[in-house]
Amino acid sequence: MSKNLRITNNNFIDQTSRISFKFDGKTLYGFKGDTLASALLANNIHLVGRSFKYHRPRGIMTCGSEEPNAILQIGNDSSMTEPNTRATEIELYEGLEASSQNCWPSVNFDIGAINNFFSPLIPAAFYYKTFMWPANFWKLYEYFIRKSAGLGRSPTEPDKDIYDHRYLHCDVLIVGGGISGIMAAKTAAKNNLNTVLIDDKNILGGTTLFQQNECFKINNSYSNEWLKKEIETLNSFNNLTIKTRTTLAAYHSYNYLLARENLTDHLDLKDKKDKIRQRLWKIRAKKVIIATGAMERPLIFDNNDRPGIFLSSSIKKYIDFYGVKCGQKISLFTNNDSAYETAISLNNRGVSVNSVVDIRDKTNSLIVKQVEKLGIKIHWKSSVINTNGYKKINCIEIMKLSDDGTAAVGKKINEECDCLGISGGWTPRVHLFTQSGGKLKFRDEDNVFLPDKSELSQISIGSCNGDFELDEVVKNSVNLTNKFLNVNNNDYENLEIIASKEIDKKNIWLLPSDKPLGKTKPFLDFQNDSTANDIKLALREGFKSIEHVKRYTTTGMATDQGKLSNMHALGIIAETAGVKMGELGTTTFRPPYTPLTFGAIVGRNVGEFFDITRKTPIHDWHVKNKAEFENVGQWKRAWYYPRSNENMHEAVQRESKAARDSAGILDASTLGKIDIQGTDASEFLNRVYTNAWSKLEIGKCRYGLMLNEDGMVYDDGVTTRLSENHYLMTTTTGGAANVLSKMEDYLQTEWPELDVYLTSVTDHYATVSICGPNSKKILSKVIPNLDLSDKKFPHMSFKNALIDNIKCRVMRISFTGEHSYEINIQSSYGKSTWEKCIDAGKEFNITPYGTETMHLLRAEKGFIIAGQDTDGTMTPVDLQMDWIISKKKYDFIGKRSLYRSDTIREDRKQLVGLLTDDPKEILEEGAQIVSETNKQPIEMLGHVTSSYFSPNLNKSIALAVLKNGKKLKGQKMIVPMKDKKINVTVTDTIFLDKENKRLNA
Amino acid sequence: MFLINCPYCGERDQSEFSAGGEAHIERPKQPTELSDDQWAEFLFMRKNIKGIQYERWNHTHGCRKWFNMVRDTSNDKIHAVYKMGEKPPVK
Amino acid sequence: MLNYNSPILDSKNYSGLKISVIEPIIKINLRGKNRDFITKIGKELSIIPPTEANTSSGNENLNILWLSPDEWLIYSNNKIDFKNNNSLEDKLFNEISKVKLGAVTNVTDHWIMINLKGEKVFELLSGGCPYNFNDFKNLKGSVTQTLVNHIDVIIHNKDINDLNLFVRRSFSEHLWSWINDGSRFI
Amino acid sequence: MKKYSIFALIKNAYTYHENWQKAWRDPEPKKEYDAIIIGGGGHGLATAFYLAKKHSMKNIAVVEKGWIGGGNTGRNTTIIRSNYLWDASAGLYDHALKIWEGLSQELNYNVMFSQRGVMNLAHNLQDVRDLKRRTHANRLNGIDAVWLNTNEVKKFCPIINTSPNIRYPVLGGTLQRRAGTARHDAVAWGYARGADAMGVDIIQNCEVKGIRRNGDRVEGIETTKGFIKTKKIGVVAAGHSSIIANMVDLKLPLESKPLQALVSEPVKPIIDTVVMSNAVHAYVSQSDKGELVIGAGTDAYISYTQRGSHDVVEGTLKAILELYPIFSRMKMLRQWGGIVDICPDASPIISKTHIKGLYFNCGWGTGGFKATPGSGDLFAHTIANDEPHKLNADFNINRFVSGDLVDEHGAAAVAH
Repeated sequence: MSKNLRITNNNFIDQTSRISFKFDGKTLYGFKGDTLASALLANNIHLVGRSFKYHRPRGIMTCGSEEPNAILQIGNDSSMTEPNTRATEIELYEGLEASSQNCWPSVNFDIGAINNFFSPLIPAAFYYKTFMWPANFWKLYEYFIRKSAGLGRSPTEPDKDIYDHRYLHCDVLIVGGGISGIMAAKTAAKNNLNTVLIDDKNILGGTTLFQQNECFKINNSYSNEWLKKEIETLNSFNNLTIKTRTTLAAYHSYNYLLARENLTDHLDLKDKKDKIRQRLWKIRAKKVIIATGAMERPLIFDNNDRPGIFLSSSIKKYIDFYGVKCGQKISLFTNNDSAYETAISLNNRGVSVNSVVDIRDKTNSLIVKQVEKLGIKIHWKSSVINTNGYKKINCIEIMKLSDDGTAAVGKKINEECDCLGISGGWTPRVHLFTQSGGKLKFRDEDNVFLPDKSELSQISIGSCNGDFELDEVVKNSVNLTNKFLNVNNNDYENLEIIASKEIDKKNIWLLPSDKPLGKTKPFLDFQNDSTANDIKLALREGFKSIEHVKRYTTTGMATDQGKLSNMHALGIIAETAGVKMGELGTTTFRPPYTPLTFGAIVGRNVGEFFDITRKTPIHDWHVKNKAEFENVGQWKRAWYYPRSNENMHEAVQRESKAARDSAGILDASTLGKIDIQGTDASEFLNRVYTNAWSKLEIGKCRYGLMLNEDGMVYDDGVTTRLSENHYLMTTTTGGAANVLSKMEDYLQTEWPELDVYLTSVTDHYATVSICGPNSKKILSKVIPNLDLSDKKFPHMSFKNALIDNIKCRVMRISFTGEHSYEINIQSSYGKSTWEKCIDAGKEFNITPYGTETMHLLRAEKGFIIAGQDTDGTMTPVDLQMDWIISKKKYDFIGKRSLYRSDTIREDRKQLVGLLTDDPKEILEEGAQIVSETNKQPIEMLGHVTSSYFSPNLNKSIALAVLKNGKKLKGQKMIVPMKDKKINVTVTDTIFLDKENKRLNA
Repeated sequence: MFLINCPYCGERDQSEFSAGGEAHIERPKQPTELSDDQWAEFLFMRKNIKGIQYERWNHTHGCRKWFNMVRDTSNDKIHAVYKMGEKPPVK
Repeated sequence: MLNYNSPILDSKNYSGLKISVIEPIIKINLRGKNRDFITKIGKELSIIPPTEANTSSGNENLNILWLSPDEWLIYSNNKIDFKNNNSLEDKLFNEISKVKLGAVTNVTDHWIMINLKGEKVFELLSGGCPYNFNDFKNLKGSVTQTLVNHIDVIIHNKDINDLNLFVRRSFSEHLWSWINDGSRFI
Repeated sequence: MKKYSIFALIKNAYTYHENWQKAWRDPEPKKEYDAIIIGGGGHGLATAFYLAKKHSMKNIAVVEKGWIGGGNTGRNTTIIRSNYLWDASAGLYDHALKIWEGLSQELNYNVMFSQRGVMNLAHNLQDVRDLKRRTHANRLNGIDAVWLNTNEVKKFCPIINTSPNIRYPVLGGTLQRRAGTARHDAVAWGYARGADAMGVDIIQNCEVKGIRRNGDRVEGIETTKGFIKTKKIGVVAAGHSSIIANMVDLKLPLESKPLQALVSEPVKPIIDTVVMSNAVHAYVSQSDKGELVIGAGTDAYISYTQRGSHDVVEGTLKAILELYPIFSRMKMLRQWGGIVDICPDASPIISKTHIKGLYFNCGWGTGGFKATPGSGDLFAHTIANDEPHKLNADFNINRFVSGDLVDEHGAAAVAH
């Protein structure tokens, strides 16, 4: 702060609390209340970055979210560093470390600046026209292009910060806490509406907050003083929520809005830990009031990008709010009255203003007169045509404008300065309005797009609605708000307002130069380095639509999303093409309004909460017994239970053998279970399954196959008839939700006449499945009073039973081909029942087995797994399950599709078994099957769907789908692998116990 | 995110619902009588309207009821909801 | 002997929030469409199932929550011992399902009931629930089915800042963990 | 057409780039054309280009409602690959990939086809089976896809979180090295410039309002610029295909749904390949400019608004952070939506119709960009000969009647 750039009497900066921070490794100091930008400026640091393409030196240009140049890397920690952060938005905190981006070795000496000398060679979109030779060199070119592109660096370690979400429902949401927003908030709150006011700054008040100027008074007070009192009154409302440091990021249809609240970004480094960094508010508002204000426009002239060139209103904010002088000898360049406010502020603070260059012929508004009174020189009907100074502006060149404004004429005046404020008028922030689907209209008089029609319940008030004069802002905001909320707040009637009114307007999108256009660099998009010349080049080359020009020149596609450049791009296009600006349309403003952290969008849905984890009632036992788990949908299922040093193969071999030799036990609780009741339950099953159900006896179970309407297998499972009108259906684990939803769909929409009720009971029951030759003995120990004789309790039947006085259902069904039982008991007793079975089975070496063994055992029997052996292209006939298609039923879901010309072909891919010639060779699931490998192209006939080494058969077995497979039994085929060919023979799908003797063993 | 007025539960966030495609495509009562072409018409062919569309929605995470909606697919504006079996409101 | 097991055992206290699992209690799903069904339930339980959406009815023993025009959830206020008590399910099954008036399904262990109490309950839920509680919170007895952290739940507004939340058992540990995680930030 | 090259750039630098030729003309429609392509996206422009180049049909027009390349061409995440499961798809997409490999030179326009490899990750056992199945099929079809185990995945793209402790650990993946990305705008502009140079009229801001037909054949199109006569109409209108079809009472097996994508702010190179994950639904690459390009999923409802729901974006970024937790502090710069026309079997239609002279090229769903050159070439063949090329014969409309679908859900479901 050597140069004494800080004003001492200031209300907003706490000059008693000094904050140290680092910029490019150098330790500097600022105060509480500073932004990084204001602190840098107070340290006389202007050069903060290099531009994207030409690596030109760039300085801080604005004081808000539209900043194109001062985007810095914050933090050095590999997990917490943040690229592309706007110095104008980040509040200074103790420990902040910032560094320049896109320059090497340093921002002061950047090798990449050599690009500036090549700039004639690399106009907009040059890359489409070159780098094509030699053809295979693009990779190399691209390597260098990529290296030089990009801005900051991504973190390389996981983020340690926490993010959060909140839903918020309110009557009225007001976006923007400037004078309009504050009046609207008070109006809404006073009328008992549940109101939320958000603002992206750390305090409310907008620009009026520091507007202390004789030309702008309300009820005889400076406008800032009047507003301050208004803000104080807001505290009295319980129904008003105020959120500062909260940026409205996206405005979606149905008044669904996303706002990001910054909670720790402003805190000292040591205070940030273990707190939520940012919170995303998901807001559903009945009504939305947009009061987002306006942005100042730059002016477009040769070399308008040098460090030290600011938007004039930013210079005003730096001096009035932050107490920082952007320079000692400041020149201003304008086409409207705003720069005069800056001149007065500077003058009041003792900063000398060289002159105001104004493109207008002359104007006599109150504020201009006041500036004249102060003795500040005004160059009327003049333009800055060039600037000088490499790393900081040191001089401007001024010339008179011709009458039509297209040429610079007369003598060139050089004016020394260390700062230039430019003002090209104001652009209402209509971004949110258009994001929400609103249509814009164009006001010719001052070249602004304004909110027009919207389908949503919303209004825009204040300068974002095109009101730029204080009296109009107040009057119109109040009226619009009252009308919109259908209330009558008369607090703001009869306010006495003094406001300097702008009388004359003039606009030139591209200011003339004394040089040919081709030799100038009038920047439009500062960050992407696109100039007015680039726009004109695009137009010459036939790119007409604004979207084409934007994409061809990349104007408006930088991290500021064209906030500063869009209007001028449109203006220059319209001017060049000779069309009216209003007719040209705008580009679409897409969300987010300002870049939104991924972490905030994701919230707490990371790590453990990335996705739901579902667990069975027996889960803890599996964990305790060292099971490995498989993800099946959201479920965790026990996959296998390795003992000591067993690998998966060894464990599965042991489990599989035990299940067939003596007894195995499986947790089948994840299967979908649907309780079906109603007088038409049987008819319903007839329609959803391929087979017939009406004649199923009470107490019996039946396997069913469900198709999609396109005839392809969808799901399968066993359904049990519990009583006349009562069934329990089981589905696959992954299919449970979809099957229920599909059946509800048919019931409610196609067959409402059926008296059927479906209720999911998946979670109510734990399912313990015990199988193997000793399963009966084990069950008889668990449920001693149940008659387990084949006669009383045959295969495919069920019994109600009690275990320790708890009701359960026991099904004698088998997915392994072994004699087996499934006990369905309410989940609270699932684990205990399981343990009881394990205890009872100890003497029979009962072995818990997981899904892998289950898959192996069923494959030995040729049972399919929907989703593994089927892939949405298999019909029941393809699966060689013709028997399950009822010939008698008139209709069922998918039936008609089975008779289409392609589905009835006999040479479709069909399910078969495969045996490798070498019984030790295990096929890879997914491997393709061919009949010969010598002919090109190789015709693929099918693929392996399931493959295992069967310990019970002591050979490898596989299921596969094979073209015309039914007729190819006994034939030799080849499974060609990358490094070898495996010879196989086509077989039946059932490898073990074809006669089903084991079921009753 | 739409705000959908479930005819049974009232206004709810879109995330509670799932979309079920074009409405009023009745499943043929006698599919076996249909030619392959006619069956394909039912199975796959859709109007895919840009403009006012009648469509099915399910309040999946609420009352689990299916209902119909009239929505303009060109701007996503929902014009009406009505229960299954009820007559669609006239355009 | 079979032992009772709940996936969540403890209860937790946070500032402005107490969460606890209240089990075992009975839960029964009711389905029915016609007036006879309603009358019969009313007679059997001395509580009329509510026909107004998003509401409930009840007495000191039982609550009936509206789930859809033809679906209700009954739950008991008091903990019970399953080994000696299946009477309610049996009674209703016999009086409703058996006589074709509708459907009665025992869903006791399909759901886990978590009680959320304290002035911060709605703030907690707003962390992952899109439902608008503004009216709900003032209406004692109101019911909603919605999503919390992408998980289906039924929420019963028992009393001011006193909610019973039902979550499917297999999801319950996950939701419990999420609630506890969220409680750090309210 | 004046050739683009570094020498042309140097030469033009002397005249401040004042003398570049227009990339394409801006003609008024003629009264009649030999063929009209409806839709000036990549596929439509490529069709016109190949009609002119390979089938000597120079009197043709491309009519575009808005501006060329403004639909899905300019809204996609530019992934190009050909590792599809079925022979028909592999044939189609690899045909396209082969054209991509020489496209910049063919068009004399740098489309920046960057063969940085595409990886598809497996997160569960069925994923592993499906991806291995595809890899085997690819190998036998001459497509360069290989299976990588988890360590190899990590080695190829070190920033992926391959910890076994994440919710859905990476169990392996496939890699196609010839696959990659390209510059989407350049594809549309390059084809437009090439077609224009051969005489094709590219007519922008011209909306088709109707199709005039005489009995079972087409006669021309009614447009906002008047009636234009033609005997052959190729419709390449993507999300708007059904609207054109409805003009001749044709129903298509299509639904048009919102598909969203987003980019981050640009950063220095951090990921130098394309990674796709079906199960965890995240796919990401980095553009030459440095932006992370991230594709989100489709919404389930029909919409022509070019917007989708926020939940989809949130779900996608959630998956991105699961696989790349280092990106948590990156910022979303821009999000947008396209309208994708989806077929029930997730495969396209490149087909004649029962109306003579009317051809449809649609149903590309979420993954049409990669096929652009091949699609244009084959559609041009189909239009010129009134018969499909053998590579697109399976992609006829009639497959929805016969049931002979090309079901690529496994390979394409959310994949793009």
